Amino acid sequence: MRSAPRGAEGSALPRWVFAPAALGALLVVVPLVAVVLRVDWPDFVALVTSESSVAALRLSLRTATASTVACVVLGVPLALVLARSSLPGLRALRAVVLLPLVLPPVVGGLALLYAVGRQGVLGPPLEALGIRVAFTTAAVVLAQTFVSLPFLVVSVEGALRTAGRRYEAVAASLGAAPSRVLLRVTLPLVLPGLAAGVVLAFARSLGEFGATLTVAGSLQGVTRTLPLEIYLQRETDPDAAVALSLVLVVVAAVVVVGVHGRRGAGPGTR
Amino acid sequence: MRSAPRGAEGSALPRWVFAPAALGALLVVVPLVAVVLRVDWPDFVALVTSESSVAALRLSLRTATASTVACVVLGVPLALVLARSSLPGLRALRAVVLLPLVLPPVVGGLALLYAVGRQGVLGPPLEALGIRVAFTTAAVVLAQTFVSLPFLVVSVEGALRTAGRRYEAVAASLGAAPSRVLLRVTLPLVLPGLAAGVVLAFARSLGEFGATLTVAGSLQGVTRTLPLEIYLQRETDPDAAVALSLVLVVVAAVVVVGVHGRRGAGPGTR
Amino acid sequence: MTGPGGLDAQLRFAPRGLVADVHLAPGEVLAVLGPNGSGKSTLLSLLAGLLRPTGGRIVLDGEVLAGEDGRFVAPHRRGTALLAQDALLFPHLSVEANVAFGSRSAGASRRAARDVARHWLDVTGTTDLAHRRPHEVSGGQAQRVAVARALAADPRLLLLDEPLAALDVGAAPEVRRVLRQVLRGTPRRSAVLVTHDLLDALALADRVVVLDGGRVAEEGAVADVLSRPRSAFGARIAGLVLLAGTATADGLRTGGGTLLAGLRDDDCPPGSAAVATFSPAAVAVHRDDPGGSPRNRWAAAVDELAPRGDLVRLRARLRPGGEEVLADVTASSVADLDLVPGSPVHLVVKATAVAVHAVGRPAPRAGGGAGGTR
Amino acid sequence: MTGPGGLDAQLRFAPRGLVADVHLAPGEVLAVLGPNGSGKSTLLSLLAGLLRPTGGRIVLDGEVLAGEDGRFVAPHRRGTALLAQDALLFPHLSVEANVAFGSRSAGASRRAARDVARHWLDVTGTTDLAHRRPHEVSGGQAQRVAVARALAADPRLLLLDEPLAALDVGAAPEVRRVLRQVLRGTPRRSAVLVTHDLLDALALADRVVVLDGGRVAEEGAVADVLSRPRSAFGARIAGLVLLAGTATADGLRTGGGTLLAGLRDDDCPPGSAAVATFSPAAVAVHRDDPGGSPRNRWAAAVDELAPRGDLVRLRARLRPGGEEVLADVTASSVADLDLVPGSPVHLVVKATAVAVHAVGRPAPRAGGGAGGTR
Repeated sequence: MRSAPRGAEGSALPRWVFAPAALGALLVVVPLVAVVLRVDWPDFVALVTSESSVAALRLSLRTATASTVACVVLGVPLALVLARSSLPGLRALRAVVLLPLVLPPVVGGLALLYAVGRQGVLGPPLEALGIRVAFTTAAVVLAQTFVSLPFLVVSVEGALRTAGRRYEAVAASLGAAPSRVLLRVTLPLVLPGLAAGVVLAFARSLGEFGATLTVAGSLQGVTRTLPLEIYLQRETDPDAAVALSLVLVVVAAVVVVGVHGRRGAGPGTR
Repeated sequence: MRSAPRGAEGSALPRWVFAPAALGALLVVVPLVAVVLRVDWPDFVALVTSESSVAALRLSLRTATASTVACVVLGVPLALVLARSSLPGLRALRAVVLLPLVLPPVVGGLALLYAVGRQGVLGPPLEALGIRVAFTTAAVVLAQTFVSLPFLVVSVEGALRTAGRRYEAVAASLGAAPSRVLLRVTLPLVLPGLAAGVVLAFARSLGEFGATLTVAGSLQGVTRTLPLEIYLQRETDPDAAVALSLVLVVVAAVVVVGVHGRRGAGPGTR
Repeated sequence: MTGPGGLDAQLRFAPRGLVADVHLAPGEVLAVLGPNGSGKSTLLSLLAGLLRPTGGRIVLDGEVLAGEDGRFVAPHRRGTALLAQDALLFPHLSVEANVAFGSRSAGASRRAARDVARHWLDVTGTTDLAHRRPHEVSGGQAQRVAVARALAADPRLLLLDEPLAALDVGAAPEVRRVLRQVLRGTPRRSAVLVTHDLLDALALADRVVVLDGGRVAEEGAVADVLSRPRSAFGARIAGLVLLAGTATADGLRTGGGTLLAGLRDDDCPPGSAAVATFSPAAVAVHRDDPGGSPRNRWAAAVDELAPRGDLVRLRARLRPGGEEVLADVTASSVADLDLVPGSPVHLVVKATAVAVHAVGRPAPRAGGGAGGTR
Repeated sequence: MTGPGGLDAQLRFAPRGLVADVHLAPGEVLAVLGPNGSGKSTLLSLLAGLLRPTGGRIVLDGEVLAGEDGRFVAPHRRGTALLAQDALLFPHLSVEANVAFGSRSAGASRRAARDVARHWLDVTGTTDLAHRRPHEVSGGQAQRVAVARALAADPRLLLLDEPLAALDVGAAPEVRRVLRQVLRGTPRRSAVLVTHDLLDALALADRVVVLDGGRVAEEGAVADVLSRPRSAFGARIAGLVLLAGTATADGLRTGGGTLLAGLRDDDCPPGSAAVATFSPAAVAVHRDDPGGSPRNRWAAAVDELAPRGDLVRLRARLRPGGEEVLADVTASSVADLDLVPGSPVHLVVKATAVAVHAVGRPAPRAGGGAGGTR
């Protein structure tokens, strides 16, 4: 805006605003500081590399990676359909895809259980094929994919809308068939949005707790991911829980700075 | 765009894209359908109004309301500071405030426990004042506020940036002091963003599970909110769990349509 | 590069009320002019296949691209390369890879596509930029690369959508020169050029179609339409005042009864329907009746003053006829005369500055569109 | 409404290189013209208190609003109401509540504020809109309401930031009329008007300051600057060609040696530094030397052709002097003469169309700014 440029003094905030803002910041900062203070630094490495910790860490990384891949494979096409097609019912489809964003994970997990559990809708047919999903590692991946999918779809759809259709129209007019347009023009254009979506989906998968616990239980090495391990160890081995928590806090911090931090470049950037 | 207007055929999607997209949609739809199929309709009202269900429902509504109010009181000033001030360290502040968005809730709960628990950083001083937080209803509200705050801050900050400072500059030039500008101009302008943030924060609070379980436990009528009740009843009384799940699915659907549904108004809207 | 046949299109798109027939001989360049919302961009989108027509047919070099039988050739099979207002170079590809994109899409080998790309980079004077990324070149350079990219796809028809509109004043002439060279050079290229810019039409096109409200308001050789507009919009884009009426022995009498002295065409006998045109710059504005020799001296009232570049355009209504006349005066004259809306003025135009010509169907061309004044 | 004193401002803002002194007598309207980036908006922001100056001082009606001692009066205590390009009516308040906003902010009762609002709605002819929401009024109406809102705050100084730039052609004249009435009526209002529009400056301002690169390039009465610009930018906004050199008996000799015949001012003796100005519209363009009486006949080469509205502006370089001269010709002339960049042409200007006047400090005013040609 021309009459209120950057560095403007005009729209100064009333001073009293800073008090609740500081309180809000403390609400987040104090617990994080508390974690850091509680870390048993001399034993940190040993705690993080204990057998059960490593098992949980490896399981978490494996399942989060798998569910992120599943999110990309399913979510990018969904985002393309939402942003580029003109099917009827698109509005309903968008609502359905975004639902897990606000659905309590426990409810999501229960819904998955009723879908693929032994007594679920798809349970008997899957059983007939010799496939068991509930309370296996596959259930962990399923739960994580369910809750993480909307993060990827929202990121990619936003990027697709921002990129617009103009490059695609030009590419088609130059003779590129739809698949070539998609792979050589559309996807490269939305790569930053896709990357942000991948990071967010991975982070959400890594932290999944409620849905995983409900549909997959807590079996060491099979379904006990890092958040479950932390939850279980908080009483039996608090030091291990703290150490593992710190690992996840650092991961979260890296993700936030990577995905949202660019916003902070200047007051005018968005 | 002028050369690829709405209804354009040019940038048609390759057909194969629709297959994974359909699979992705099914991933969400099938579990939801499974829940609906499992509902014991004749007993639905009785199940939802059982003593423990009503206790959990009431507790969830009370705590979610309280934490949403806390989010508004703390989050709006935070959003104002992030969007309108030019303090040093704003980028770090934004990262901190957004951290709970990607931090696993269990870790958040544990961090809160180390902050306000009996052996936490603030535990002894609070104890000296006769205040106990951990494993009380206050802990539930604290956990819900911790995880919901970023939703409110992101919504309001986005609305503030979209609204810009121009109206505020004009209001100041007309003689309005900063507090009057804030209350009579800024806040009314960002009301839609604030409303969206309130709905999202309420939904996130309502579904909170991991952090609540960790910092508040599961005491009927005190800390056992609806998601905890559903988790506990899924084995003892599956019909009650399903019925309560459906209630939360409906709440989630209303929230999604209310906050994100407008996006679907047309392919050109964002 | 175009075979015999050229373009023969009846363009129909009901949602925007477009009903326009467009014909193009092989190697011809057609400029499409018209106000915003007149259907210029819809016309291009229909030719490119970005919109599905609601009727009519499009035939290019004998091939039916779209027809009433529901036939619709997808954009990538049409050979109608699009050059938009923004260069829209694919940001993740080098300049050379951008130019090679069309050949690669057509299945050419990497090597063959590179050779084609180098040829067109050379033609457009952008060889030095081959290995740069699009964000490393200027706006004018990017648009020249976009020209190269469009031509490297070897299109049967080039579609140019205001190709110079987004360029700054310094960059436009060079891009215009490159376009002139590739369109007007040997071999000539068939192209449809949507523009709002007279200079582009003059420099690049053989013929011009004026669209208004989705219909063809006027059609003809560029210089004809500019110097002798027959439609109100044609006059507007030519920057002329147009008054319609009946030819008289020494000029024209308007419907409102105003008499204009002017130079009458031979094909326009007294009594026939005619239009008189003159430039707003030829109109002198006085506060008091200047008297003297000029035969066109009218009392008028200022309706509106609007700045146009350095000049002020005065819109005045003649008394008593009520015809609207434009006059361009300098800002200092406006100050000197203290003109505001409502000021009474006297307008003077020399008879030698007024051209009177017949109104009729535009100079016919085989299969020409729905012409005539509107 | 302004007391004795008016505005006395030394405006300094280092990050954008603004060093401009501005003075305003009570009731005077000052137009600030200048190219993009010249500091016009920075100047307004400093006056409004939206930016903290890096030096200088601002004194309004005897009160120091900002000074070198670090004094800085907050925007809401300055009495400098801002009227921006967009009306920026608060969308959640009715039109009447918008106009009453300033009085309410100053502590007036609801009833008193409403009475003030009604007065100004009446003055601006927007009484009928009082109970509408801003989204229910047109752009021109909204801007008139914004004028009412600004005046209802009873400002000591009105700051107008291109108040007509965002309006369409139909709405601008009415808003200009309202502004003229409230600024030039009784009592007169002190105002600073940032604009790029000559017509606004002419209609609304007493004096004009031309900013260029953050400095005052020229200052004076509006009509003086427009008719007799002394700076290159002043000439540009006045739409004139300006050639600098030395006055001769019958005109001017440029640094490059080109001789111009023209009408020389009395205060400009031969041998003194002078500028010659003429309008691009007064320049006739020929392909061949036309011969004949005009004394200003120059060979030149076309550098650039750029459309400007209906005309084509030709930028040509004289031979051998190298001076740049502009000429406005119609598009059809460009077609007839087949002009392209590089074409050799002959330019003709009648001596009576050329004004030669002295270069010096601009007509001094008490405390006038850093003037002179640049």
